[in-house]
Amino acid sequence: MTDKLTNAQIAWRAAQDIADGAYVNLGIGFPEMVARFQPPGRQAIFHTENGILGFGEAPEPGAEDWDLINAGKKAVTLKPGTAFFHHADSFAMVRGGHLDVAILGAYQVAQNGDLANWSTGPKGVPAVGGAMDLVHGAKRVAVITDHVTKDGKPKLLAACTLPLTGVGCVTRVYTSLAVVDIQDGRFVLREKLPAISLDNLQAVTGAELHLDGAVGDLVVPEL
Amino acid sequence: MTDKLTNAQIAWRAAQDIADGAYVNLGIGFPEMVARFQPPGRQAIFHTENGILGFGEAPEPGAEDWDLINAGKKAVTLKPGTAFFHHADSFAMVRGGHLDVAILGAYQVAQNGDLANWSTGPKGVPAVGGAMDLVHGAKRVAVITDHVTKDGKPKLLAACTLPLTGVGCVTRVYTSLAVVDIQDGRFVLREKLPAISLDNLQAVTGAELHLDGAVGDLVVPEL
Amino acid sequence: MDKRIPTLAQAVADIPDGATVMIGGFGGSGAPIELIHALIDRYLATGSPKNLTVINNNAGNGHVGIAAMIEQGMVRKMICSFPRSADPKVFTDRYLAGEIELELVPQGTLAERIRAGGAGIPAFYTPTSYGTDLAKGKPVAEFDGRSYVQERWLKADVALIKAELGDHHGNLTYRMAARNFSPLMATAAAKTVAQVSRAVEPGDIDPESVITPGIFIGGIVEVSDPAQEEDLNRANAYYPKVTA
Amino acid sequence: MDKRIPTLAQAVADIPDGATVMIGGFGGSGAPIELIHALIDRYLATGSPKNLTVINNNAGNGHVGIAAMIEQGMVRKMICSFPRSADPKVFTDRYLAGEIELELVPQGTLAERIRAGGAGIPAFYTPTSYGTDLAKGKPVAEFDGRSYVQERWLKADVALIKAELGDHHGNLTYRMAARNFSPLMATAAAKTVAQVSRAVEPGDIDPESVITPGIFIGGIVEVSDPAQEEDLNRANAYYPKVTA
Repeated sequence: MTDKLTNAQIAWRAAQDIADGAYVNLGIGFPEMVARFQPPGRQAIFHTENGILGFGEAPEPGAEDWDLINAGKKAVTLKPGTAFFHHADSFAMVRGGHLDVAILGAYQVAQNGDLANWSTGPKGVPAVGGAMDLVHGAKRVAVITDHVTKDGKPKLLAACTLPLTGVGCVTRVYTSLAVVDIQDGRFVLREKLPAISLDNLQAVTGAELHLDGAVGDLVVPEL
Repeated sequence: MTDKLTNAQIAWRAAQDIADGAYVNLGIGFPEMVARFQPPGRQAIFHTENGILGFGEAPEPGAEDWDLINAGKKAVTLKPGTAFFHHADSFAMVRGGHLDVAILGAYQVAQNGDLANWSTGPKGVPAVGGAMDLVHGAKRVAVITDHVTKDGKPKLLAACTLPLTGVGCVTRVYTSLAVVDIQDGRFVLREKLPAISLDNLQAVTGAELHLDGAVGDLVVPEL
Repeated sequence: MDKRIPTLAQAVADIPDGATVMIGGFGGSGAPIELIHALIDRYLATGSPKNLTVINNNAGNGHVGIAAMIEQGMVRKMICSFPRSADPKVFTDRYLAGEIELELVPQGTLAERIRAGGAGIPAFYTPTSYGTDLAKGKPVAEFDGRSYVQERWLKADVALIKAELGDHHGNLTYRMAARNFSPLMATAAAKTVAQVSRAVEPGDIDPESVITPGIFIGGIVEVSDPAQEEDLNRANAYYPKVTA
Repeated sequence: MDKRIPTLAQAVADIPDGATVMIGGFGGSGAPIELIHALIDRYLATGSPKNLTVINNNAGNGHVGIAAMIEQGMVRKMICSFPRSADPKVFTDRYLAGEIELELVPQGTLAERIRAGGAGIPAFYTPTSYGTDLAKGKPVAEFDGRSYVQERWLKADVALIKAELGDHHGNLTYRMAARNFSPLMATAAAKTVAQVSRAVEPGDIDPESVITPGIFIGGIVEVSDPAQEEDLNRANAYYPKVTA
């Protein structure tokens, strides 16, 4: 039995919750992977902060057009129905609540929905990009993340200790071990890997996992 | 000698102060007439609140396209270099100070630059349109008006008595008798009709006319 | 994804009593006459929707479009900048009789409040109306030595707009000055329905020329050869048609 | 009316020391490389302009464009949302050495502040950054039970942008996602100069497709076949060219 999902598997799981026709923004890096796993028969429309709605996958290497990039500065392609717009209109879509889902990475998520994903502290060059806008814009803000940090510390916490990206903004967390909703200031466990016991899951989680009905099995394909 | 300019002559005089290449908004009604009198060799670009920059004159009767109208809902025409935009962008041009000149009508103008041109009091249906935006947008806000009301009362006053359109916004007034600047809270007389004496002009003006150098002759063609 | 709605009746079927409805157009240019008349048909058949708050630059002209809505008694309140024009007799009579409410907003402020509603900006400061009756009761603040009025966003339950091309994703173009408030209203309503002169396939509109991206559009309904309010009024048209 | 400027050198001739300069582009897309390099040429020849405040989403990459401006020591301060990316070594080194100032602004707030500057809106409220370190010291207010941060407009002395078509009146179109901040910056600077891939006659751009109306443009300079920052960096380019 799998004892930990790969990033691709976490992304796959998150993709299952995206409805046909949803308008979706995927954060730079790992979250971009979610686009690959749209269930058959569903077509989400992807938004990127730098002014494109409805773009397609990456082009073949060598076929890049560097005026046609996503927020991660990676080349993308056109699809029928694409629209271009400027940055103020792009963030009007975000801040105005027009996106159905935003999926972001996280350093830490707190049980009240606070998110920390832009700064690990005062060292180095700070950079925030569009994350602080995205967490206040989409109807649903989800996080995909390893359940713990590289050195095994919980990322799901009673309260964030790193600088916040947004207050009370996250509603669901897809981790390498579980699917956790944030409701009324509490973590509510929805799914967990069959391989991990509830006690062991709680032990690597920094705040109490509440139950609200049955906990489903987190089952994903080999990826 | 002319003892009072016609509306066309007032409009002509105002048009002489519009530089080549200026971006200009003309208020609904009488101010629209200014466009007819651009001096030879100069070409102003006209803006209308409802989203056109660079439109041309009225079409022949019968050739109107009712999607191509100005803020007064009169049909206009396209010219090379016209641009269309929505209302928020249109008023960004206004409020953002991008227009060189706005020329408006007036019920009353005060010596501190206050303008009253939208309401004659609580009776009837109030309507304001874009006037309150225009008076705060253009680099230069000028008024064209009869020097007095229909019953002979001054329109240039120490203080407006009608509801204000804007505070301290007008910088020049072109009347049927004179050209008056507003500087440091005072009316400064720049030009007057040769036919009227300074005393008689002062008698139909509701606040002191100050002099700052020579007063020019207000000379306009027959129109 | 296909946002086409087969009929005008379906396009306006779910607007409830008491709704706030933004209606595109500046005078007659951009007025979605067919959508408005479909809404009147529904009201005449069912008694709903009534008690509407309508947001439009004007307050209707003649006896068609918004004027006809007012004439039928569907409208409780107008939010507009210029309810006075060539023939707004219907509104004027109701207003002077105290039968309809009016919130008068400077035109640029009206546009900006709608944009703010769509862009998630709950309030902003503008120089417009400072020191005037229309600023009464509103917070003022000074920035860099100049005084400004605080204005709030405007949102709506529904926006009814008129566009030129609309693809199945809801991407829209407009026709000349018929654009006016419609791209803003499309962003500020919970649901926006656009009547389009031509419904086209995704890809038929140049992505550079899309004015309203489909994310803002709930549905499109094709109305080829739409009526112009100005033409109707010049022909003294009434809606519904007065029969002898 | 003819807003064409014959040479890049003339296009950047009047930017003074200490100026605030908005520069279009998101990463390399839309970066007006030739205008920036003309400004560097002027600095190398005359020692001006220096002590610039540069507003751009990023802080340059590699050793061309904004990175080259920083490398030459022309920039006192950056206002941007994301100064960290693939190879922003030049900025990073200067920043960590305390030789350049940084004002970090969330990307949507940066865009909206620039739009506000162009639209005459001195301040607005946004949910973005509420409760975070980036809101420290800023006024907050509650609207409809939710908390918001007050942000101020951003204006500049000059904007340097890259467009696709530009007519002699200054009407512009852009190319795909190279549009990004440029239409906003064009409105918020006292003077905007656009390098255009093709200068055309008034009337050659469909009035429906104009993205930046000419009222916002001070001058256009034609740069056909402009460089892409991304291509330059993949070729390890330096500006000015390093000679052996």
